[in-house]
Amino acid sequence: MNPNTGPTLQDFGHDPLWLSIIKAVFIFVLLMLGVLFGVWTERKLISRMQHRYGPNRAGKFGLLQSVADGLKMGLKEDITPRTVDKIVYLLAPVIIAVPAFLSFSVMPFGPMVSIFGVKTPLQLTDLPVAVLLVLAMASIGVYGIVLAGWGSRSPYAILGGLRSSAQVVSYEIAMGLSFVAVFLAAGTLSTSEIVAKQAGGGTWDVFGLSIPQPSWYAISLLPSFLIYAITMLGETNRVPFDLPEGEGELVGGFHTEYSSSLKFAMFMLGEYINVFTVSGIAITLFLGGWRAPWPISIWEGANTGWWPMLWFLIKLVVVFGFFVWVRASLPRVRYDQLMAFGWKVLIPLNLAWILLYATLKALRMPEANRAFILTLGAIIVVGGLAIWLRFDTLLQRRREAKAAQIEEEFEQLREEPEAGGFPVPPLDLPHYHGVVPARQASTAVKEVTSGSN
Amino acid sequence: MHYWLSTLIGVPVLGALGVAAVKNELRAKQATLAVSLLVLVLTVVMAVQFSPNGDKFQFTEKYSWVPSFGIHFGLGVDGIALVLILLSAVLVPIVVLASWHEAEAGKRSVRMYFALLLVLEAMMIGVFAATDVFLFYVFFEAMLIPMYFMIGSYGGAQRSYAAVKFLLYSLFGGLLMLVAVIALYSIADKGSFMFTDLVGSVQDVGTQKWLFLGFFIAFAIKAPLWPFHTWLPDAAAQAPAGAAVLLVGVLDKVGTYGMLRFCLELFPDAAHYFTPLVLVLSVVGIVYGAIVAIGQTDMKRLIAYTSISHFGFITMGVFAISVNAGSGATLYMVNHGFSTGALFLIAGFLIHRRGSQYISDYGGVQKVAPILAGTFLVAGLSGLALPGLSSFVSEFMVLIGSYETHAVYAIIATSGVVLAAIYILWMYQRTMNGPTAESVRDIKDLNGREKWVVAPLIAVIIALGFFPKPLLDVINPAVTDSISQVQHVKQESVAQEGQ
Amino acid sequence: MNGTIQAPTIEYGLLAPMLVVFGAAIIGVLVEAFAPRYLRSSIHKPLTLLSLAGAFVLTIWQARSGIPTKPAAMGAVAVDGPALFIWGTILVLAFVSVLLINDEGHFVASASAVPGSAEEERALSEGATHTEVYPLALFAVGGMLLFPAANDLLAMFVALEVMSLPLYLLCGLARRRRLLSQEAAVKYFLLGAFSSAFFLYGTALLYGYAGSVDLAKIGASLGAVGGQDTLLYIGAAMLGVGLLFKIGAAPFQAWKPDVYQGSPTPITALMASGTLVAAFGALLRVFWVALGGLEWSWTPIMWGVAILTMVTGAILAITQTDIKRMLAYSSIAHGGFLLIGVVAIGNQQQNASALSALLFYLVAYGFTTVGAFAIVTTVRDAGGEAWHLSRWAGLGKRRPLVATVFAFFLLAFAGIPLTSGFFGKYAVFQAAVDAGATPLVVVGVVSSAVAAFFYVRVIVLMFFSDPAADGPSVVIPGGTWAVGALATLATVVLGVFPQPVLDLAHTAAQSLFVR
Amino acid sequence: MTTHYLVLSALLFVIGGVGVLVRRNAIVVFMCVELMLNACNLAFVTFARQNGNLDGQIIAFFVMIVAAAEVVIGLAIIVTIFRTRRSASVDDVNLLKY
Amino acid sequence: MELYVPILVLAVLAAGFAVFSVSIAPFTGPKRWNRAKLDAYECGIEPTPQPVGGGRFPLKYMITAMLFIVFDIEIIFLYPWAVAFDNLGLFGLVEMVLFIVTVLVAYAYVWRRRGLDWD
Repeated sequence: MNPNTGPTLQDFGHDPLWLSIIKAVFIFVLLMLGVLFGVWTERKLISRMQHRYGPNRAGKFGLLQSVADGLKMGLKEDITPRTVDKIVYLLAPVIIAVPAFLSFSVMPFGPMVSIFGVKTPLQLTDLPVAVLLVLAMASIGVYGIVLAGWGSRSPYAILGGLRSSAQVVSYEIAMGLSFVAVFLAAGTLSTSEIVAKQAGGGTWDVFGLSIPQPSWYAISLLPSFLIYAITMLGETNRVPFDLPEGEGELVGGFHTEYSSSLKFAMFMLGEYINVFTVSGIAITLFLGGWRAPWPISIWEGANTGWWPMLWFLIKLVVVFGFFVWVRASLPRVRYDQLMAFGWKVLIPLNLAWILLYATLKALRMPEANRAFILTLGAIIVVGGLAIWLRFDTLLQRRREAKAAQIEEEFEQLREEPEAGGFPVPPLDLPHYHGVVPARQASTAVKEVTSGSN
Repeated sequence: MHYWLSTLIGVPVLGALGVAAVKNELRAKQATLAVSLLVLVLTVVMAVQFSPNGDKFQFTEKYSWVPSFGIHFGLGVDGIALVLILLSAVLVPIVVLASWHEAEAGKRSVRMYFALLLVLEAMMIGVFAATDVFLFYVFFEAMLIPMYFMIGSYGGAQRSYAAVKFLLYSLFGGLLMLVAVIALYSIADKGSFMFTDLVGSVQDVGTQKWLFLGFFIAFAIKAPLWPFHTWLPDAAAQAPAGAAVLLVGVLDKVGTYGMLRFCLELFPDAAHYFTPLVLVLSVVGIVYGAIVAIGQTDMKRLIAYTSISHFGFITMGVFAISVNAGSGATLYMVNHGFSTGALFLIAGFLIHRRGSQYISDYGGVQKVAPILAGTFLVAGLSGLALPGLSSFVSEFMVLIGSYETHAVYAIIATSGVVLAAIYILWMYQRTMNGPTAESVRDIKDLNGREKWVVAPLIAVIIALGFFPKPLLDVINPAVTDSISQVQHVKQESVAQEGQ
Repeated sequence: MNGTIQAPTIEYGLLAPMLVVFGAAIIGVLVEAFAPRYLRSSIHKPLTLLSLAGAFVLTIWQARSGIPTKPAAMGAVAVDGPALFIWGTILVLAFVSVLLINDEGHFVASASAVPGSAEEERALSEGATHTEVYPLALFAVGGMLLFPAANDLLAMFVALEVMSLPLYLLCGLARRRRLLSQEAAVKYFLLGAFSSAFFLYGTALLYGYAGSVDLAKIGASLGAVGGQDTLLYIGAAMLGVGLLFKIGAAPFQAWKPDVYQGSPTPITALMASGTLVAAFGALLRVFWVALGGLEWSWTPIMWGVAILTMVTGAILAITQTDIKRMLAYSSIAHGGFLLIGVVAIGNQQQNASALSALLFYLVAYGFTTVGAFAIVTTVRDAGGEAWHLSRWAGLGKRRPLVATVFAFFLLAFAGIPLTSGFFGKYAVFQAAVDAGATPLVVVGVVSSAVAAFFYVRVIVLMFFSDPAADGPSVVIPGGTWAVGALATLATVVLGVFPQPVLDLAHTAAQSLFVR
Repeated sequence: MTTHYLVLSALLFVIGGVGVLVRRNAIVVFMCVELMLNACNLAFVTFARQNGNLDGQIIAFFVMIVAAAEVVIGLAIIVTIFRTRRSASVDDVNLLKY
Repeated sequence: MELYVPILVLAVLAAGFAVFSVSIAPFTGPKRWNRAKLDAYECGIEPTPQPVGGGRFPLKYMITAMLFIVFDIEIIFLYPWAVAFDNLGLFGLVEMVLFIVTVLVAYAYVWRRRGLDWD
């Protein structure tokens, strides 16, 4: 490996406490600002995509819009419905927010730099199991969702909570599986080392001229990357997978009862930070981390000093932009489609891809017994195909049966509309022109109608 | 190598299978009779070849059965076993003949009854012929099953109760014996269960006492020694007459035989140590059995209690440790088999006619059925040991023999004889003499078949009464041999006291 | 640090029997998934039977081709003499039980349907069946194979669960008396999970004590490690609790009658035979290999447990009116008798004889009990099996053969000579006497006399009492018939010519457990 | 150091055990069992640290799987009986008398 | 250990912030009592009374949860394998193929039994 591959595990755990604190505060601030900026970016971008102006009143380009929103939230009345389970209700936002922050602690921003004379990597910390930490934090976030729904004690909230947790866990599996290939390639779970592994891909020497080999796992492990890209949308409840707040069917989902104020702000915060987190993971695991992309990387100093943080942030913005782009372009999927996609497409594809990649890797081993491996692979492929065919035919049959049944029902309905007990108004019904019933006017309750101040 | 004994065991078993297979009931009965007679003939032929002063065990056979436990299928007979095998071989055909219509009573399978009978015979011969302690145990236990079914399926009103009681008592005793057998084996550590290998293998007296108890209790239950007797009256009273004969006549002898064969020879010291106890029990048994018998109102129960009293004599004879008593006891086993057998059978005929077991229902049978009454009297007199009838000889020998060694017990035991006279004669008087009761006015006398049943019994009783010598010749050496050990021990202890 | 990992090796050949069974189970699941409903059972039956038979053949072949002297699969599994013998036994018993399972009418049409509900009616009318039974049974059998062969506590724990979990489910699948069946499942599950938690904590403590879960290593460290005896003792005790629960030894026997009564009779047969055998194999391995050096500490306790088990089983059985409950208690009592053999530990050669005695006993008992349950399935009322004892009255007259065979099995349980049960008891008792456990043997004898009482009671009922007017009918499907015949044959042969099997057990036990 | 963890795991185990014995709701009982299993896991990991080998942690993995399998099966059984009885109390599970 | 210290620092920071803002909320805003406001929101209709400790919800979610457990556990095993793959080599490949195939079989079973369908 070339010398400037950046820090490895050995470089961590030597920081003095004050340095850790500095780094932590830095990350904290970065994320807070990121959220403010992110909200603005999103609204601005999406409105542009929809030929609108978007926020443009508060500050230049409406840059202060989100600040204003934040203040407003702080100053709004804090409503705690009386039916809720107080403790859980108050706990939920915290549980959602905190782990969102924590995932960022293993995010590598750059190589070794010296801060106040201490040589230290641009990364809060790194673990042998760094990626597991991220997944763990994601799972803890799910608790927040469930508890929020559960504590609210309202049907919408509970349903929303269950739904979104079901969704998140389902996509978490696909996500976790999509990492496996990366670990196969990198041979480690430590983020910094994974970044290091993506340093130089080496070159193909074809006819004398050397073509740089793609070093990003996004390219060499394309399937994993694509799957991850999808799952990160599902994981963060973003469009097209934002079922939990599917305003259409269940109002605000799990945070229906967190109507206003800072508690709601926590959910917003958590959501956005999660977006940053998954983007960061995408960058670190697939997009070469803080390393400069190809054209820039030709310049020697690109991957040294503080520069890499720039590259990292740029990449972050780009990925975030991708989120917004998707939101602008894709409609929301139906819940059953969502689950079916997660369980029936992503997971099997993932496993198949893992097996395939592992087989290839084994084939590349020096002492590998190729014949054996190939036969093994062949057997699996054939078996898989056989099962899949059988499966397909069965599904086909089932689909046809269902279609036939529906068709037959329609036939029946055309025969006599009353079938199935649905009240069908007679065609000659006199149309109702809204005459106000008499006892509407007398609502003499002295209450301040909400929102009028 | 000869196969006398295995043939004697094998023939009835095969016969049983055949009988069970035959569809026609009459054929089955005839087949059974034929088989049992064949066995009898074979036994007699074998018996005449037996040389009284030859080896201890003759006609020995020995096949390895379960080597890893050192179990052999070892057969062989000495005098004692021989006469007992003879006894059973003689009794079975008689019983077959006697219970010709026995099984029709309940709507149960007749063939099964006779098949069980044959199986039982095989087991009885086997148990006497076994020279391998383990094999003995196996027969000892297996013998219960056919008898259990005979009582339970073909017996009287209380049959299942009686059957279960009988089975559980014997089973329990058997299991205790099993423990003793195992312990014996592992102490002897000869890797074999053959009797001859085990004799004298246990030296430590303490151990001997425990093992002795293990065996003795089993046998005491089997040969109903007071206070282990309570199952006998029920079983004997509920069993069909034929089964009752075999039960009291042969099965119980296994107990006394076992005491004589195993308790005395394997554990001489323990036997010597326990002699007083056993004698007390026997004497109590004699008196108790007799007195209770007097009080009975049920004929079969009465006979059963008389047997308890007689078994008292036998055990006393066994444990009196003198050749006379020993031989007497052995002879007594045979005689008791015949006389009690006769009593049961004839009582059975009577009950079969009248349909009641209660003495009070009878009276003056003598007039309507003289032969029946006469034979009943003979059998009864033999039971109370009238001189000239078989039991007299044996009972006399037992008393003489025990008088030599333990005078006191002998004297007390003599009272049993007197009591015996009371219960037999009184029963006879109540049933046969006096005015003829309405209920028995029109009962028939013995018919041909029944005569054929009774005749041989009476004949044997009288014959043995006058001429027991051949049997004694066979018995004496064997008994002498088997009590010699204990005598030896006894002399030692006497000598020690003498110093 | 990655460099230090060495690729482990696995002797697939040695584990072949187990692998065959598990593989068949997995194929079974595939069949469940993809075969059309009407084909499933006709695929499952041959598949299951063939796999079991194949596994048996493989086991025999291994025993022929020499018993390995060191544990396989990196010391996780020990395929030694006893293990092979037990494998053979379990496979045969499982085969027989599967024959029982094959016969119709034991299993619920649709487990998820609420009893008495419309959907259940529909399922019944459609003739739906849960063919999942076969894969489940195969998984259970696989677990049974691994359980006694496991050479470290982790493998043993996994095996324990693999064995138990399918059984929990199978318990709840009885076609008749659904509520009872479901209750049995719940009880079995809750208690089973409870006990396995104990087993696990015991494992943890022993791991803490010895620094390894490998039985041999634990055994080796007994003397070596000092100062942590509390860990050792508590751990051993908890381990014991877990194992004793599985064999249903008092005071952990409470589940047995309920489960045996509630679950479908073929499954009961499988549990009563296979699980018992497997559990005893494991018990022996743990207590002889790992805790052998601790003998003086656990023997007295084991004495107590054995006595308690025998007495409880024998006495409580007397009061039972449900045939299956009675058999359950009798199996508890038999567990007690087997425990006598476990206690009969001593020098090398003594251990070998005790072990061979146990192995023989297990074979004998296994066959007899399967046969007994097979008979139980044949005697049927309108509402399924005629479970109440009073219904059996006079069976001897209605169906002499069935009654005779059943009586024969009962006599074998009671240990009457010329039946397999007798030599089994005898062998164990003798081993115990050699090891100086005579008092235990006396207790065993007494309690088996007591036990004989209720066996005899059933015989009395069948033969000496008159049949009821509307007595149960006797239906003997082919499979059940074969099972009955086989079990009878085994009981007779083992009772009259036990020598061959004894030799087999002896040779199997000679090498004892590998360490 | 590690003793604290051991004490904790012992406590968890005991709590679980007591819960199994005293609680009436099948699901709660079942959760108590799971608690016991997790107590075991804690013990394993602690001992792994104490003995300085990784076995304990690996075992913990396996225990997790087993626990998962148990959860699946247990809940299935309990739900079935719940649908039958409309109650998950073990007291209502009383057809089987001793 | 000290690898985790920074995480702890960040955690304290984040938790502090979250708790602060949640607890400050009631004081920053105005208070205007309104019964409708304090009801659970159900589009204006009378809120359905919720049983204490949450009501019952579709079994479906339980099944999903179980499937999640199963596959999550599978992932637990995949990660170490992936990391150590180079050392395990062919053995690792074979074992993992067996493992994944087994899981897939169960997966197919669930699929065919409509365990993955949402009505």
